[in-house]
Amino acid sequence: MVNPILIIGITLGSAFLIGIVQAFRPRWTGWIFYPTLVFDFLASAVNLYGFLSGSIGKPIMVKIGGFPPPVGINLLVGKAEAALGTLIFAVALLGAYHWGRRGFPQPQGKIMVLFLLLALGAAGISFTGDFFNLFVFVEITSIASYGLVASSRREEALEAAFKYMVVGSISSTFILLGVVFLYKATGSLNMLDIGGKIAGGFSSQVLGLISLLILAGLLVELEVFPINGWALDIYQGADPVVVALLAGAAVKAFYLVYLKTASYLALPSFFKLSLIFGGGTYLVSQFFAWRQENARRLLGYSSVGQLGLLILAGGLLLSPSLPASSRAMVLAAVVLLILNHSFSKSSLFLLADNVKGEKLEDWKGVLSSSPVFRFSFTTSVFSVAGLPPFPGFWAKLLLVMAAARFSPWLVALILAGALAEVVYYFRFFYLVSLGDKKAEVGNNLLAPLVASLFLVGAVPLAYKMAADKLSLTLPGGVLVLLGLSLLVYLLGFSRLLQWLASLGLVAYGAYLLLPFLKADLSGFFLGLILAGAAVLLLATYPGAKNLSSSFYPAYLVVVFSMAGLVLSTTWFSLFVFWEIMSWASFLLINMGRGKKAAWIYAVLSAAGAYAMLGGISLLPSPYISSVKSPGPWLALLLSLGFLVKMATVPLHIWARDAYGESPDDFTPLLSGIMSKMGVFGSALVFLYVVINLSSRSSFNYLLGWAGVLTAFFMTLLAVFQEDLKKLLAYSSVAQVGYILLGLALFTPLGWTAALYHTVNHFFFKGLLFVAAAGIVYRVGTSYLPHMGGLIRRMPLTFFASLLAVIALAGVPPLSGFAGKWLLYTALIEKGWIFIAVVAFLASTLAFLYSFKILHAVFLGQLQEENCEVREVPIPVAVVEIILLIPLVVLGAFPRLILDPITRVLGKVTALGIPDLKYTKTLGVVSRLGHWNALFLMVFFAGAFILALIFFALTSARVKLVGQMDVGYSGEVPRSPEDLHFGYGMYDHFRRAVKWLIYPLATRVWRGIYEALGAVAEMGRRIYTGDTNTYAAYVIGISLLILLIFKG
Amino acid sequence: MWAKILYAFLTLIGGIAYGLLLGGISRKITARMQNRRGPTVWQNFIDLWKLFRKKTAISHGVMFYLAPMFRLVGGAGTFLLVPVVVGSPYLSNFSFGGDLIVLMYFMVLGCLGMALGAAESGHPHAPIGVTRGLSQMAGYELPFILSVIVLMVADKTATLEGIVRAQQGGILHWHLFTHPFAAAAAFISLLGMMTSYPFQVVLAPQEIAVGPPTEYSSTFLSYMFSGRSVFAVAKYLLFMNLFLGGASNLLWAFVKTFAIFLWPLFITNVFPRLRLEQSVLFFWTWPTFLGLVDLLRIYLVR
Amino acid sequence: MRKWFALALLIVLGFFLAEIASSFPFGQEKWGVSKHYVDRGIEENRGANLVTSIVVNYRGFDTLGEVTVLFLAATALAFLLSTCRCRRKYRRWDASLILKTASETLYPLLILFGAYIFIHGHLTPGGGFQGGTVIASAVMLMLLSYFSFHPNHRALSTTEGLAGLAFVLIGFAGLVWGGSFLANNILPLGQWNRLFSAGVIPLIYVAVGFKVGAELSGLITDMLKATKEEE
Amino acid sequence: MAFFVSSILLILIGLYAVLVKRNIMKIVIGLSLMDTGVNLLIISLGFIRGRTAPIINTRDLLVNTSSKVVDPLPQALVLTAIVIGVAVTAVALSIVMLMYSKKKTLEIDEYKELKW
Amino acid sequence: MILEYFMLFLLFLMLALGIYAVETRDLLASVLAAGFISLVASIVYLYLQAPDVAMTEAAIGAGLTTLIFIIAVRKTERYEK
Repeated sequence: MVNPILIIGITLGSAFLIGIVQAFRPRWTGWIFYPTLVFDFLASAVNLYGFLSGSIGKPIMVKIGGFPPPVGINLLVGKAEAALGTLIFAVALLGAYHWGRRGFPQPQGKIMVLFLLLALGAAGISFTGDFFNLFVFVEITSIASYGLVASSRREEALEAAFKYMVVGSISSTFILLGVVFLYKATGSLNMLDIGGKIAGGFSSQVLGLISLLILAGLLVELEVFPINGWALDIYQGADPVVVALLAGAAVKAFYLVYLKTASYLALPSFFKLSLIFGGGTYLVSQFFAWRQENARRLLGYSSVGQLGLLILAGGLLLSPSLPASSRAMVLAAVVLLILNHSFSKSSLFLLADNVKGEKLEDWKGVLSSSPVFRFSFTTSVFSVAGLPPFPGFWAKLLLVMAAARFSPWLVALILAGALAEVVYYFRFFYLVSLGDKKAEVGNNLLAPLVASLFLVGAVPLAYKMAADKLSLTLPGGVLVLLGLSLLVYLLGFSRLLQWLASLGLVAYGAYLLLPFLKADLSGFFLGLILAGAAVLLLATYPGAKNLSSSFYPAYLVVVFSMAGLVLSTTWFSLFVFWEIMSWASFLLINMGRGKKAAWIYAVLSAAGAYAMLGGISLLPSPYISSVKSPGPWLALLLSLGFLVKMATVPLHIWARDAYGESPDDFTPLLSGIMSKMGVFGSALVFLYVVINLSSRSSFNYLLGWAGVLTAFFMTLLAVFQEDLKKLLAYSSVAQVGYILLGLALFTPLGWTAALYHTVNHFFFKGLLFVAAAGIVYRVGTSYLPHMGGLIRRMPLTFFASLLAVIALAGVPPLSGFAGKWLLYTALIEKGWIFIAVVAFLASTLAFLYSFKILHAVFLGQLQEENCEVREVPIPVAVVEIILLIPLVVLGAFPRLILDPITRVLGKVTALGIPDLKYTKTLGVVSRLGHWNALFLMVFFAGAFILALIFFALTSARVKLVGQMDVGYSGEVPRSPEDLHFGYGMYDHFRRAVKWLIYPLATRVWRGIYEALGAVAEMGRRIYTGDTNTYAAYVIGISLLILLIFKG
Repeated sequence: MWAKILYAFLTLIGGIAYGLLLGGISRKITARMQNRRGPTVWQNFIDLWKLFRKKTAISHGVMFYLAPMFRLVGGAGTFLLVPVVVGSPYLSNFSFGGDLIVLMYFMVLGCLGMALGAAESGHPHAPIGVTRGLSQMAGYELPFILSVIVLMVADKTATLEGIVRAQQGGILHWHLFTHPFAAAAAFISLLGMMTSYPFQVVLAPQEIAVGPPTEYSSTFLSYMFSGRSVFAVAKYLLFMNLFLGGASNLLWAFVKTFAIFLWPLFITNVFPRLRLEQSVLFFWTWPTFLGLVDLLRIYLVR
Repeated sequence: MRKWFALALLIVLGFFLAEIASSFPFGQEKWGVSKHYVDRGIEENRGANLVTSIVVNYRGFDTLGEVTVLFLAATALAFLLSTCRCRRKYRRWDASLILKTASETLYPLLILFGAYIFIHGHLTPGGGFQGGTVIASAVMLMLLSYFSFHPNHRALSTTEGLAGLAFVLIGFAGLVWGGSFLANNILPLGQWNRLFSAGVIPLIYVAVGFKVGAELSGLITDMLKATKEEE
Repeated sequence: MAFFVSSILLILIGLYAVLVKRNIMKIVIGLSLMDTGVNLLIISLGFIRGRTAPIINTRDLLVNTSSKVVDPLPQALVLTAIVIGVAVTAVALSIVMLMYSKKKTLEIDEYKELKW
Repeated sequence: MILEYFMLFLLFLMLALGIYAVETRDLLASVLAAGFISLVASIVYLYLQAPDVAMTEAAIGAGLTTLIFIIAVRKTERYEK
């Protein structure tokens, strides 16, 4: 145990000493400065360790002057204080190191004194047990902050310092007045003493007002809305190091003392006060950051918002009606939030110090500038935005779960704020990753790196805390695999090695997860994931491609998080992996051409995921098991996230560009397997939630319509798409729409259709996307009008694509038909005839784009610039062949998949097995009809070969002519361009249906975003930048607090 | 089994011949209505023979080469999946191979193959024709599907045999009369299927020189030609089975299919041609509406 | 508009403050913890001036903070103004003879007076802060009189730092020998109302006096001399 | 009572300057006035009618002191508050001087770069 | 009694000076008025039996604060616009 007074005394002494040294040997000041900070840090850490290990049992009470508490001042250092002290000095050390490397402003001894005393003041604020002493430390912190904020001597910094000074003076006046009044009322200044008196029944009619006066003063320092304009100005204007220290450390001390004060003064209305101001600040700030173009101010809004969340959590803690288990959860959440915010924000602000400009556009290209920068930035942004596995995620999870016991509206508020946060952080991320050129970035990156490593290092701790409180278990094998996946990043010097390692890892994963490959729903999807990933990974053979070094790690993370997802036994676990999968896929998509698409994807994913989390928070048990009498809202909330991944209308707007512009090597996985995770999730929702819904049939019918409309509209859009990958994207989404329709039927046959299609869609769409990747790699474009005639250059790919397209169109002899047949049979059996009509029509429309794929790429005239194009690379060709086989085999023997599905459905007792019989002549027999796959295949192949032989034998000499040799109205065409019909192929049809393809959803979503953005823009005007106004806000809000909560 | 194949093969030959004959008749009737003498009704046979005997055939590539086979097999396959006389061991073809859903998808195969071959020819008119054809398909499929679903739901079966059996017991049990709106919708979409006027823009003989098969000649064309003929007969048979109660013997089959054949023929000679978007929109309005009427009825009655 | 709005806000605030204040009747007896200071202060500290006892001993930690605040302010000011290109209003010549003479006469007297104040902090009203300020005012007088007068910066800093260190060290001495930080039992408490009494209180107040004097002198000097402009 | 009222009024006058005046020097003056008001209020709160200052320099004060002197604690607190006030004022003024040296004006309207 | 009236007068004087300090456009006058308020306040403190505070207020509030204000005003502008 280290006496906390040593920390304060020695720091003060050092500060005075620095003052002397500065006068004689300014250079030597650092020899006092750094060791002092190190000592402070170590001393706090020792105490914290003491508390955590249990060697220090009760809080350390330091009686200054030897007087017992009410008489003398005392310091009271418990677990929280020790932790906060450690945090403060850790952040201070980072900041000091960073500043020192950059060079302190001269005279440096003075700035060191300010820096040291700011950290000391913050520590003192948290240590002290006396209200007036609190005021003194508040003033120390404030004055040091004024000086430090102004220290860069830039105009903005001075302006910010002045505003802070004005507002801070008012706030400390409130605190001072409150403290003195408190003394008058209770006769004491000691926190414990007063707390004891109040708990012991002491009351006074003005006690409420007095407490509120103090709390209002503290709330100003806690930057609650709308009295936080000054704070935002500081974040924007001050030196980033100072900001890191303020946001990372000093504010947290105010937070702690706010909580302590509120709990000592214990007025019943405090928790409402905190909830309202915390929640309001949180939501409003996250929202206001949307259109912020200044990076530092954006981070400022984020900080303020995080602080709001903390205050909200504090409100929960103060609430008398919070059950004990939830209290533990909130406490853990608060710890994690503080940890998360301190380090991520320090990291981000110190990174900002390395970037030349302040505007978001000045940040363009910084990610490619240095791997350290990229790592720190990504880690910090992900953590602060609350993505797993970083501490911020667990904090949010815990908080949401605790808030759910309190009020669903609180959950909604937290999640709405979290979503808004994701919106602008990912916007930030995508803007930063824009641009090809590298930005010039400073090399002062060690401190941010260390801060972000702290975040990474805190992951196990955070996980453990959350797991304890939520009785959460994640499949251990998957965690190991995820960890190993990240290690692949270290092989970043060679893509080939990464590729090999990835293949090995997938193989290892398959070996590790082999016991889970059972005939149930999880096993079914697990098999798909592992087999599919292995095959598709093969096709990503790096060759001479320009792959990012994080491609393979992210790819593997997606794969293994999917594995974890399907193996989840609790909703939490499912959500965790869902989120991991989402961000990893975001990263992958962001590596492609469509950065903005990646952003939209991330935003919608997050919206869906948070809706899901909201739903989970309403569940009585975290285990994935039958939910008794759920409401329709619950079902909707739970399925929303899955619907987003399936890009169901109207949540489809991300799909086209995200698929179309993601890296070509990732798209097969995205379409073939990842979109199926939505299917898996929806299946769970249907099985465990929807099944007990009183309005089940209408809910299902609604989802059925959603599915079929997705199929219809996406097919229609695919018809008019001029980009190969985007066309396939639409097609993919449409097919998943069929799958959703099958699930929504909720009959054994419908599910059979859905599951069959799930697998089969992987085969043909995986094949098509792999082929597309090969084509794009060779041709250099995905734009259909620039292709054509490639059959001559890539016959194998053409053949593979041909079969895949036939399967896609669902034309009989190949595997695609089975899904269609099952689906229509199921639809008509169920009596959803209107949906059946639309589904039929949609699949008719699919023929249109099927032809387009084949024609525009492979047929017609070969363009001159493509004359030298070679067949796709060998790995791609191999994968094409591998994926071809099931298309044909399943076409003849659908039972190869139907039987396992039947077994899987046998496990799903709620559903039963499909009513299908298998006879030799009629093939598969349903109640409605029959279909003999083998016969059709044999018949078709036989007839075809017979006709071919006959033709070959009987026909005259066949002469192969050149591609330009056509009967073209007697003219001799000059170039292939004249003859190729590859653009606007369905313009005539478009004229008929243009009213159907109006981009309504995109317009609506964009409209909503723009409208919200405009509101945010308007709302931000509340921060006029005017000092008088800010002061008026402070007075006004304080009065409001006094008026409303005095009771 | 082998006997079955033999019977089917014979029926197929008959079907092709019948199809060619109907084509000739149609040309004759059209000519007469336009006050021409027109070719003889056997003209199609002559054409076919002539094409088949041509010495040299020009090919543009593999798909171009294979497409006629696709076309023929597709047409023949469709034909063979439709029973000529339900219940007859000789004339029910391979209808065990699949139900109506199978049939409807199988119908596409030949068209798709032909389209691919045509597209490989490198002649711009070919894909233009194909896209028009496919778009038109999107048009007429909607009313057709509507009426088919009406029948499937009404009869609770998806097999043609089942549908035919449901129509036994007198002319008034024909679906033509029990589901008149659906039948009307289907018959209107038949016009589109047969690419007859006013929905003939797919082939557009004047402007784009018979559309998809524009580059085909000689033996290739003869295959296409046969495929097309048998495909048409398959459609007539399908309609017969769906709406006219099927056929109890071969004679009835001839009579009923001939009647169905006459329907587009007359329309063809009366109406002008529609542009493609006009035809699509036409199909998506009136016939769809008719189909919906019956579907709604079924839905509500059920 | 702004004016009326502000007035409205302030009136409400005034009412709140008045409501709180009026619940404590003016001039009425209401003891809290300070009853202990009043009743046992002499016994525990022997300092005649109870305010000083409280400031330096009972709540000596606050005073340490207070000293730090002042130190901080002086540091911040010195730091900020070290590069300030403020407008030069400070004349470059000395003041009139009368002022100069008076200043020269008063200068040592004032310093002496200041020292007196803080040395007697535990006996009479006043203490380190007041004494320090008086010393600073002496320096100020000289600064006003003589353009060229420049207090030795290093000396000021050293005094300031050493005095601060002394305060902290006294505190630590209490911790080491007296059991707690700033404990007033390491020196004999002496007799009530004597100069050498009250244990460490006078020592601390002397340190504070030196520190405040040096700090404020430095502060004034920094402000006055914040004219690095070329001109 | 008059002490309370006038000290609160003094606080309000200072705050009024902070809220309304468009000159940054005036705002600092307002803050300083507010400080004075607060200090006065605190001392008034500690005052007990008819008592003497808490300086025990006569022997009769040694016994039963608490019925003879005013409350010393608020005075101690104010002592601290005054020093802190001057510290804040000094820093504020240095910031003001720096601000003035940059823009050559004290008008608050010129210092609204940071907003929204 | 007279003392109390005198105190009332002083309080009134303080408020009047306060208003003057806030409202006058001459910053130097304003600063001096503020310093005068402190001086008056220190007299009031004496009445309130707080000699320590009175001394401090006189030395620091009235003296030092006013001084640094004056320096600051001299280094910037004297008149408010």
